[in-house]
Amino acid sequence: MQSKIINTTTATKRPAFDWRNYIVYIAFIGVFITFSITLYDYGFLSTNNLLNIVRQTAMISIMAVAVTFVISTAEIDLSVGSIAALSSLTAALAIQSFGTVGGILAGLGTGAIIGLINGLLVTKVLIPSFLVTLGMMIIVKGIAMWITGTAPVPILNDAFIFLFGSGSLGPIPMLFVWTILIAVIGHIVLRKTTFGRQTLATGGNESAARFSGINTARVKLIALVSSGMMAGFAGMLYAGRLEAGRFTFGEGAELSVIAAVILGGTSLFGGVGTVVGTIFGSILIGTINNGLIIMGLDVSQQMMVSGLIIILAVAFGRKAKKR
Amino acid sequence: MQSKIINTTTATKRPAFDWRNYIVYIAFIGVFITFSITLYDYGFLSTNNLLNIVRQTAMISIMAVAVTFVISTAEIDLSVGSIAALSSLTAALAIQSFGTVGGILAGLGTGAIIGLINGLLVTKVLIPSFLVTLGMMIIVKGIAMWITGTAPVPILNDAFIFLFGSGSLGPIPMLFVWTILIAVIGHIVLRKTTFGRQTLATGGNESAARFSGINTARVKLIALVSSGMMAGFAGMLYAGRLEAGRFTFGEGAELSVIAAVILGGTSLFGGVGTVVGTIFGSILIGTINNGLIIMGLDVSQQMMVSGLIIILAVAFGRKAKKR
Amino acid sequence: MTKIALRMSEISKSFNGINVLDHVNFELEKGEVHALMGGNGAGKSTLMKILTGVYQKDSGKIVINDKEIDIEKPQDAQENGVAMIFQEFSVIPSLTVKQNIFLNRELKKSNGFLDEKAMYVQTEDLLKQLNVNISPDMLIENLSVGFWQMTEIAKALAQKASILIMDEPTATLSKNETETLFKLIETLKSEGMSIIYISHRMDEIFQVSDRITVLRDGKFVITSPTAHLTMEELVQHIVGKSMESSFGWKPRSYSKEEVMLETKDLHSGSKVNGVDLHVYKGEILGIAGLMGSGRTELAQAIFGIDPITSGEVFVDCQAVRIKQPQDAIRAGIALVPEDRRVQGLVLTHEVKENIIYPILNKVSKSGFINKKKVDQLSEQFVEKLNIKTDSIYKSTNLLSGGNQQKIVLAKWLANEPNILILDEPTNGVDIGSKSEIIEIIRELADQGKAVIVISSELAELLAVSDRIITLKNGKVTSELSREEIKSEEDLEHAIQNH
Amino acid sequence: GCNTESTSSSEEELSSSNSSETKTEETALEPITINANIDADAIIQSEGPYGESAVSATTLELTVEDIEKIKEGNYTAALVMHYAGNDWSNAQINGLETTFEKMGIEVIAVTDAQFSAEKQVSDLETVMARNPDIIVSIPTDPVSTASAFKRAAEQGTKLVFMDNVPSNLTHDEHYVSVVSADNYGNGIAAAEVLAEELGGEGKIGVVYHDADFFVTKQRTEAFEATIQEKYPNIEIVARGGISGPDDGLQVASAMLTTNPDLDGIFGVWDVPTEGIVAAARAAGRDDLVITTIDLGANVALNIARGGSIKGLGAQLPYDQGVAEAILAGYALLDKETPSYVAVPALTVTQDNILDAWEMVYSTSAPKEVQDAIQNN
Ligand SMILES: Nc1ncnc2c1ncn2[C@@H]1O[C@H](COP(=O)(O)OP(=O)(O)OP(=O)(O)O)[C@@H](O)[C@H]1O
Ligand SMILES: Nc1ncnc2c1ncn2[C@@H]1O[C@H](COP(=O)(O)OP(=O)(O)OP(=O)(O)O)[C@@H](O)[C@H]1O
Ligand SMILES: O[C@@H]1[C@@H](O)[C@H](O)OC[C@H]1O
Ligand SMILES: [Mg+2]
Ligand SMILES: [Mg+2]
Repeated sequence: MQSKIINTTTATKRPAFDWRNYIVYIAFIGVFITFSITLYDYGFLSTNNLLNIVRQTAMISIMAVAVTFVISTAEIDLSVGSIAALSSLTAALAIQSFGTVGGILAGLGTGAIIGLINGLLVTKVLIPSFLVTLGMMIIVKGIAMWITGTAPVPILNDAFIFLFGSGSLGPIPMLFVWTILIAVIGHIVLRKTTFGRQTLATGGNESAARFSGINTARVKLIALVSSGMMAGFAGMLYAGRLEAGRFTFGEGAELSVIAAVILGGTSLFGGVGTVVGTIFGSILIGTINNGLIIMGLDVSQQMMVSGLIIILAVAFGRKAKKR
Repeated sequence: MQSKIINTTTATKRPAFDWRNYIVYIAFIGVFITFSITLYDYGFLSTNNLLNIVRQTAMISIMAVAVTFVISTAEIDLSVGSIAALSSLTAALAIQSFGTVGGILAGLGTGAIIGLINGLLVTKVLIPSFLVTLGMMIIVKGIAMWITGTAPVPILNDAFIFLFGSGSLGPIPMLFVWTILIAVIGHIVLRKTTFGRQTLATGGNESAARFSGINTARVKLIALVSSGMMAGFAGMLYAGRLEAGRFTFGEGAELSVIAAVILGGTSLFGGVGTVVGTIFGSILIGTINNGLIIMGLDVSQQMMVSGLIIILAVAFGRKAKKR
Repeated sequence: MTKIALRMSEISKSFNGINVLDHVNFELEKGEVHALMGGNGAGKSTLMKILTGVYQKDSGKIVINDKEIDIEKPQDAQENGVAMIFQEFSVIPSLTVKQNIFLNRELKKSNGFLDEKAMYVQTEDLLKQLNVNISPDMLIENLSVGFWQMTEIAKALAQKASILIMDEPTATLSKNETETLFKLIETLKSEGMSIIYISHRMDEIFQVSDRITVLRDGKFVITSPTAHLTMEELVQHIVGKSMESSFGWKPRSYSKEEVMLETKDLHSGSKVNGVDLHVYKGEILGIAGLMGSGRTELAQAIFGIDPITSGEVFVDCQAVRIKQPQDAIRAGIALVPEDRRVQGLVLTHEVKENIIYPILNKVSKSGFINKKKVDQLSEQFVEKLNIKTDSIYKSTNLLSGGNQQKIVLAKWLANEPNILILDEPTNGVDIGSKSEIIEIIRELADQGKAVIVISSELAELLAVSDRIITLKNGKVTSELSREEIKSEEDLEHAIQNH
Repeated sequence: GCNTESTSSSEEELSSSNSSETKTEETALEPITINANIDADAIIQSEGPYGESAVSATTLELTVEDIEKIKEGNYTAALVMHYAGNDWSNAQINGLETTFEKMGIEVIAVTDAQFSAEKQVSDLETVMARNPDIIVSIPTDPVSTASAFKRAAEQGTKLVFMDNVPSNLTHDEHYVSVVSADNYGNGIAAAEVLAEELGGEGKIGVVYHDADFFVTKQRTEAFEATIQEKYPNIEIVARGGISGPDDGLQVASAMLTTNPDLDGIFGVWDVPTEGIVAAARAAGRDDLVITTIDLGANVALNIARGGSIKGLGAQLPYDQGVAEAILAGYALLDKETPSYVAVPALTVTQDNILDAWEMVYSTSAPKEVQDAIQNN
């Protein structure tokens, strides 16, 4: 037919900027400024307190970076808290016999192996990850209680404690160094590599991703193994910071981790993920907790206010989006 | 028209029976028989012990029935445990001033109001239900701690205690009566009514449901209100059974509830739901816990075994299904 | 070197014991466009999915470039140079156009990281070739289905495959984009690419294909050069018996007195900018327009999906406030939506469940569903629309595309609306059923309903409409009575000009 | 104390292995008492649930005849714990199990309610399916577990409680006895050590348990009362509530942020106190003086190494367990039982840590602790 009647088909040229996608940053800035003003006299802004926030959120942040990948593939990992507990113990035990390196290998290895089991059950046996990791959370917690009969295992190795606990690089606490390191790696992997793309595609529409030749099972497996391994890493940080392994470490952490991830803007239904958002989600929660404690609220008041802030933070942002 | 040309096989054939869809029942029967044999001498099969199982699972079962609807619409409710705690307290306090009826109204009302707030935040403010109900879980827990300064409130009202606690109808404990009643209502609503179909359609494909004229916001709102109200009801049962209201009741129940629902065969991604499955999921978990305690396992062993059973139960069933 | 690019021989496949492909043979020459034809559920998509590794064959042989190969997963197909434009999209809504086009074949910089710039530039080029002017950074989920389709096409093209399968690529495209695509196909052909082309639009087949293979009920019927077949012969092969086409328009009579639906200065979002239209009782109004002209948005505004920002809707001369679909349904309006998979069906649910969603109130009494009524009704519609399914209990995601479309139609026919709006109602429906559907639409109008048909297939629009309006930028640009339109070109000009 | 027989555990082992050569099953029976090294004359500060004054656990004894008689009964016992995940619980369970074994009583179940009252009631009901003769338990919450315990008592099971009694249950009618540490005394001990370390002046913080929990309340009360009454120059400038053992770190960190000049902190029990130690470390406050209650393994190590924790008031959970078992024996023999029995408080500092450990756990201190003391 006559080529002149063929017009171009146009849609909006550029994706519009939507501040609602940045709600976690806005909420963080809002909360931070509020506390800086109201709690100035209480030392909220002191270097030490700011470092406290960073230190206190390090474990959640690091687990949350890996869980961002898991959730981006539309799966979930509820076992991270238990893994952290068990890894703190295996690391502490290994340190006694094999020193620092042994401790590190044991901590990470424990996490990676459990993550691998999770991953295989999800991708090969096709059990929903919610059930796999819920079951695993219970099993691993049981193992953590069992291996030392609930007794804590002290850590006396200074190198380990320096690296994963109280050490600092110049003025920067090691815990912060680790957080930044993991966050940067996570961000780059998710945004700049094929694997990141494959992760988002798998979560966005698994069958379409498979049609495109993506090995979605492999993607999920890797995400779950990483998440196990990062939980193991967090376990080492708990251990380093409190100079002991203990089965209660990380208790309930899975909910904080998922909250940080979702608050950051990753979709629980997969396909959309952001590591930077996750880190801010985690720090937002940590800052709220810190500020409210400094304010001198008792536990019940802290809970009421922090729950409210979380809901409000998102309420302001979500008007447009459905999920 | 030419119906013979394009061969329409409109046989009323039912889809092939797939035992994998019935895994929760199979798992329950398997576990039950195993315990009946191995724990026969320990009184596992005694009437009293069987009633124990039913009594102990009543609250989880009842909350899980309502949460089945919530999850069927592809939403989630993490606040049920906290609501149960708060309702146990409001019911206990109301009983002191207004007697049984006041207690019931306070218990159910507390749940319904919180459920309504959840529902409005999800359907009007469009915040993901995970975040809304996570925030609400924290807030409500804070309120529950705050209203009595963490002190328990004893209940001395015999009628209330009979109805919601230790009473029985002939040989049947009231807790069992309630469970059956709620389960039957839930089952009928989900399977036989338009609301049930609307629920599943909303979860299966929200936009298609909307295009079919289904008020999906209303469906979700009702599901979340019911779930709040049933959590309030569970709170009354905790209160009746333990003859007190207390802020720790229902702690962590949300995970057991969701586990029961998913184990029963409801899809975490919405569109597929079964109340009967949910009840069996709840009773399966309760039976496992009961049997392992009778067996004399310590907590760590209980955890390892029960986690394993949950995973295995599903592993056997899921080969075919993706989610 | 032979000139055969692909040979599939004696391919069989069954699902749950039901035979879907029965010893099918198919052969593709290098540089040819080979049309694969057949009724809905004939097995076309299944055959192609076997070729691309989505499904595995039960038996048979696949030879590509003289080498027998095993295709077990999509990667295997890709490695053998096979790419496919899927009937149900394989784009990821949460990713951008660019990310989708380069999915799993991302360009990388020397340091191993993604080369976003290069991908952006190449995407722009590709889109330019396709005459599509959208930003490579747009999220798919924010685009209308037409753009999904264009992205899907661009994605397949970018693979530089030697065998390209197009499964109903034009189903959501209007004439404009279709022409662009055909030009592109010519170019690709001349570069030696072999193309398998699936479509239910007969005119396209004759325009674009070199040879045709027909399947019927999972069985091979014939392979023949296109030039050796007439339209009638082809239809006969597809449906299995000779059949007169209902594509000829027959004047219908209806009184132009009772206006059943009217809009005045209707605005909605940025796509509907002051639409005045009216439909008479017993009339079929066609709406034509380019992709993006706002047809879908207009329909969605009337039906209460998109909020009406200003203007009014009248039903039977009464102003009605439509804020959500329920309001529209109460006013007797029904909409058969454009995108069956997203808007039309709960894919994981059964046929009968989907059919009753809009009529839950009619099949229930005080809230309780009458199961018998549901079964009867669904059986009735499965029969009436010739829906090919094992049973009314079959999950709709297991049906062929055309049969899914028929269920969406059935949903709304079952509701017995007074005013029926059909947005691309025959999208993916086979030639036999298409005439049946046109027949059904006419019957409905004869019964005194008002019908609006939106279609990008002009032949169909001309066959069914009593009057046609054209839309551009959300405004009515012309109104033509059917008698005024002498040919498709007339309509084409009405759409393009103004 | 005039009990001369039972001394160290190694001796016990010796004698039992000797006798096992002659008699196959029945090892030479000895009377059962709590650790003889415990000061029988120590004053007990705490009062019982009904305000009754305490009978010292050192006065309890099962004679050889008693034991033989009990053995004939083939009794069973169940331990229904509120929480079984800390050194305190483990030691107590250990004391109970060891003593019950000597009494020929089979422990058929040990449950852990993980601080949940409803789980404890369920556990109790489940355990009752096996009709144990004895239940030793610590109620998670006195109010909401009361009716379940009452039902168990009515079924004829002998109830012995730790620390705390369900409300409205009465001695003799419902329960045998309640055995507790001298929590009040321990609170005083923690206050004394802290005050001494600070030289009687300074600013301190209190990390308390923000929950309606009997024993933790008692300690905090005792600690604060002692400081206020005895040490006018020590000022409690900060109080922070924790809801669980993992909150110590955060609460202490905040405390040090708002009060950089803090000299000491009291932690309500050992596990959250480990968090206080970590907080001090992070704040670079190695000079902070910390005291607490309960001799957990980690705090013991910290004390031994001369860390921030300078001392604590220890319970004697192992011997509390022994006392509970003896009291259960009394009940089976229809002997009269005191309604409230307490084990004296024990002040622990670096000076006596090795002995204290043996006293608390009836085993020698872990190797790290011993090494740390030796290296000093
Ligand atoms: N002028 C325009 N500016 C920006 N975007 C446009 C414009 N015109 C069309 N679009 C794009 O096209 C889409 C509109 O398509 P719409 O559904 O309104 O048209 P339609 O006539 O139904 O076409 P089709 O259904 O064939 O896509 C919008 O989502 C938008 O992305
Ligand atoms: N996964 C599956 N499970 C069961 N049946 C299936 C499955 N996939 C396809 N079918 C059935 O196979 C038959 C052929 O379907 P197919 O999609 O190949 O048809 P088609 O020729 O592409 O039709 P259309 O023109 O409507 O797209 C249909 O009856 C369909 O219901
Ligand atoms: O005394 C106990 C306390 O020390 C422990 O840590 O928690 C439970 C208490 O009963
Ligand atoms: Mg098809
Ligand atoms: Mg359209």
